[in-house]
Amino acid sequence: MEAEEFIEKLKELLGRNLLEYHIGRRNRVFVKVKNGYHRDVVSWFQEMQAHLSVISSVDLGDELELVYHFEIRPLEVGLKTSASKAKPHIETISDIYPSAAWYEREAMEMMGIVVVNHPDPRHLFLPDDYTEFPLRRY
Amino acid sequence: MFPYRWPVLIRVSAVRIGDLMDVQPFISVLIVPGLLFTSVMAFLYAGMYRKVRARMQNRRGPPFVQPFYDFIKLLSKDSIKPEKSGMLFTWAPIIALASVLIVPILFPIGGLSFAGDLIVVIYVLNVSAIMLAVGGFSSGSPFGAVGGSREVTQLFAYELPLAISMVAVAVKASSFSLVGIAGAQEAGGMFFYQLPFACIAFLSIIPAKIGLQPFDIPEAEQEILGGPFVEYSGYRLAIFTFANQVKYFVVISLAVILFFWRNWWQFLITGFLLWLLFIFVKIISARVKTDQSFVFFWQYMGILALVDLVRVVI
Amino acid sequence: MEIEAFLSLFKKPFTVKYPFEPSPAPEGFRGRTEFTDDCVGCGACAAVCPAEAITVRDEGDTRVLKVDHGLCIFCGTCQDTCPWEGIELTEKFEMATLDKETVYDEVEHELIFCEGCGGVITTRKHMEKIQESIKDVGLIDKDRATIENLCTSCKRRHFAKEISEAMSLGS
Amino acid sequence: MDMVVQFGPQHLALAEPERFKVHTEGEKVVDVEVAVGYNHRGIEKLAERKTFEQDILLVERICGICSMSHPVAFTQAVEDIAGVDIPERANYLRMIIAELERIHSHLLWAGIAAEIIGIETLFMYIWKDREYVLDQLEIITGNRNHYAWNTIGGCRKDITEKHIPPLLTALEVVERRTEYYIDAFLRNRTIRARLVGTGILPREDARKLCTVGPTARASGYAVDVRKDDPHLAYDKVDFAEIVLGEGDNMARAKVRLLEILESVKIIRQATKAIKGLPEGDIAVPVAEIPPGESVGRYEAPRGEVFHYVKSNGTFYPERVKVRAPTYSNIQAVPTMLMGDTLADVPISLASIDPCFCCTDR
Repeated sequence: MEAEEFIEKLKELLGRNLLEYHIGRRNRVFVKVKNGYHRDVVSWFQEMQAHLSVISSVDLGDELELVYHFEIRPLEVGLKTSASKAKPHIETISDIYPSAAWYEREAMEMMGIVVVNHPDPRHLFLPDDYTEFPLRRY
Repeated sequence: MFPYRWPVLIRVSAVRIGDLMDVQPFISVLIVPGLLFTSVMAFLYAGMYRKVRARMQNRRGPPFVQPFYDFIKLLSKDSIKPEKSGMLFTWAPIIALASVLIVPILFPIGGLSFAGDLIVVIYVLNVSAIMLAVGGFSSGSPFGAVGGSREVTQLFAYELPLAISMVAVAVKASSFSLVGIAGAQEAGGMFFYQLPFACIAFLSIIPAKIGLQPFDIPEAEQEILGGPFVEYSGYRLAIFTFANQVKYFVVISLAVILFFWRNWWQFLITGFLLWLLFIFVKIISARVKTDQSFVFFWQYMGILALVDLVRVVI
Repeated sequence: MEIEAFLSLFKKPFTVKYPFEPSPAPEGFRGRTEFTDDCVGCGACAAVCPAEAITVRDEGDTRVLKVDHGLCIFCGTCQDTCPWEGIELTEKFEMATLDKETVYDEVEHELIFCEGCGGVITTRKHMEKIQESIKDVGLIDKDRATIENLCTSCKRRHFAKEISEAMSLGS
Repeated sequence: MDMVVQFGPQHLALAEPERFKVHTEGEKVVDVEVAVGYNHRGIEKLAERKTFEQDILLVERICGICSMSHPVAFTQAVEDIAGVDIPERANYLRMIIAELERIHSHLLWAGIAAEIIGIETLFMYIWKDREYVLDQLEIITGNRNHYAWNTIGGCRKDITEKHIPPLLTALEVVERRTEYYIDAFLRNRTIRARLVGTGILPREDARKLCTVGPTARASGYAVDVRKDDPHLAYDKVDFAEIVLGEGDNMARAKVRLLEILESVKIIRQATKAIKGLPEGDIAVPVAEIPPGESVGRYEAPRGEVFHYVKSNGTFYPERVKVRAPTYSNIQAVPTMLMGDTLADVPISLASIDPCFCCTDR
């Protein structure tokens, strides 16, 4: 499945909620999706047996962003969704991809994103009584 | 040298100071086959073990007397007794060492001997194995407990073929004392070709008895951090390792006496050769699991020993 | 494995008795970082060092460059960056020591000061190298002498004054 | 007797601190709780404080035995952002050192695995032969580990004519010895008794938990970044991707040992290829990094190393996200250990070739 065709399919699936997309070198595709719609995209990926590499968390200043990195051969897709710093609530995808649970736990403790109905929201790397969010920049 | 066959009185004449009183038992307990000789041989065996193992692994290896240095070093270190550990924590190594030291006194190279001393040997070796398990349990750490339980299960595993093969030898030599067995072998030739199956069974038990691969499951360093030894330190650890090293020497020489006996210097040489064989077996085999060792001992070795026992009895 | 184990009993061991027998590092090994005589004290290595192991300090009229081998990660970035091969990674790797002083490698350079404001320009050696590299490029020869020993800010002020005078003369 | 045995932060079988609480009934494992974080050094935060060039050396020191994986992934991500194509020779140079590192890392693992199940001799032999590879690495790059080989836009050093002959002889020795070890692992009965049938990871679980590297390939889940997303010069050399099906400890051992033979083949082809290329043309100057983001992926010895780099136009990265292969493989450990006995726990843990300092960053 080539990048353009993939974007068309996404537009079909999401319509307006596909906020922006960018096709980079070597089949890298970055797609920004409105908060809440990322679960349908992830379940579509799951049907295509995509491989979840990692979930990174980025601090955009006034917003906190989660980037779901999937590998759908031959594409390398970065599915982005963000929430305001005041109310950083993003739905979990650990029921679709079990390995996402740990990545989400890391995002929670490092960036302060609140992942809604996460099975086990304990700290992963940092000590349990550590309250600040080290990876926040602004 | 020591004419072992004749009753104690004659042997005493070879010792001038013996005229005052019967000093022979003190010599055999304290010096020749007793404490001094055994400890020297134990350190030699352990040193050889580490040197040969290193050489076979392309390494230089520590000097031969390294176990002696370790023993002295450990004695100087302070020994920590875990809070949860019982009184047996201190006594287990001491009893283990004591029980293992009794066996060489009965060896037919100038030692004491009496009618059924083979039974004493079996019993005493088991005491030291149980003391290892007791040490593990009383150390209060989960690793010690697991090590202890493994030691006990392994004890049951190899007890069956051990007892059967020993009884086979005793019946063959029609005497339950080591001196008797040695005498029978001297007259009728070594037992290992007359009782091949019992010999194989006995030799396969030795790694389990002294804790060498492939059966050193109780002290599996990688899995349970040395099992019973995990909480020991200082002089307690020194005694325990020394007891273990004495067991190397004792069990190997027991095998030589039961199956390969001709005379006392040939006993020493065969002891070293057999020890080389077991070091070789140790370095080329991995550690098996408890259930595998159980199957190995009860099915294969047990039947082998039984075949020989039946052959001898009929 | 069995045969090899038996045969290696009679072979020489593979291990080297290191402290008693030498075990030299190969040529090109990135070992102890040391300043060479060609160092001019420009401080480029300090700027680029990832571990900030090289410190530059101006004390009085000398500039002291110091490499702290406790921090140094032996990556060779300084060696690659230095335009005059003033710092290099030798093949020495035995750096264990009890004396804290041997953990450093220092070099000192004489500083030259600006006539205008008295501030530090750079080290004398550095200035010589600069002169050497730009002598055929050349400034306008007549001005060379006047601004040769002015620091950058004084030079700027000097040229600004010159230009403003030229403009005021012009108008 | 239901017991909790703690393979605690300090344990002989684990080279690095990580805690596994193993709930057992008798000797059978019932449940495993994994606790990570003992090695967390905040490398991602530190990476935002250093320039791209310095970050390469920082990222190289995340882990001792995969110190070529992180820099390659990181530099490729930055080169994608900068839109730079590095010279052909640089691709080959990076690939040669990467494959040399795969060989010495797999040999390291094989030695540790042998030592954990009790055969110290095999451990000594394997690590003896590993020295040949490490010596070559030391001669070529200047250090046994931490090669400082990459820069943004290419490599910092070159493999000259005189490096190649000793490298090829070392490879011959390694190849002969690896075949001997494969035979030793498969034929020795006591090793088979410990490795076959223990720590089984079914293919379906391997795929669902998105495991990577030899751990996944041994269970039949074919993920290999060298084939899926060809980087460096992997599309110009031919090598086999080793995928087995049993998914037990022996399969993982076989995959790694066979991969060593593949790596030797790759290096031979690469050394032939760089003979034809002009010597010295190893880097392209990169003036500045525009704002943007990209992903660098690399097939490390333990699996896919994943770097997400976001730049903001300055010379300091906005965000560097590092995901080491053990991060996803460690989540498969509980399913692997279920039902095994306590004696199998250390070897099953070691069978994913864990690198906890990579996982915690």
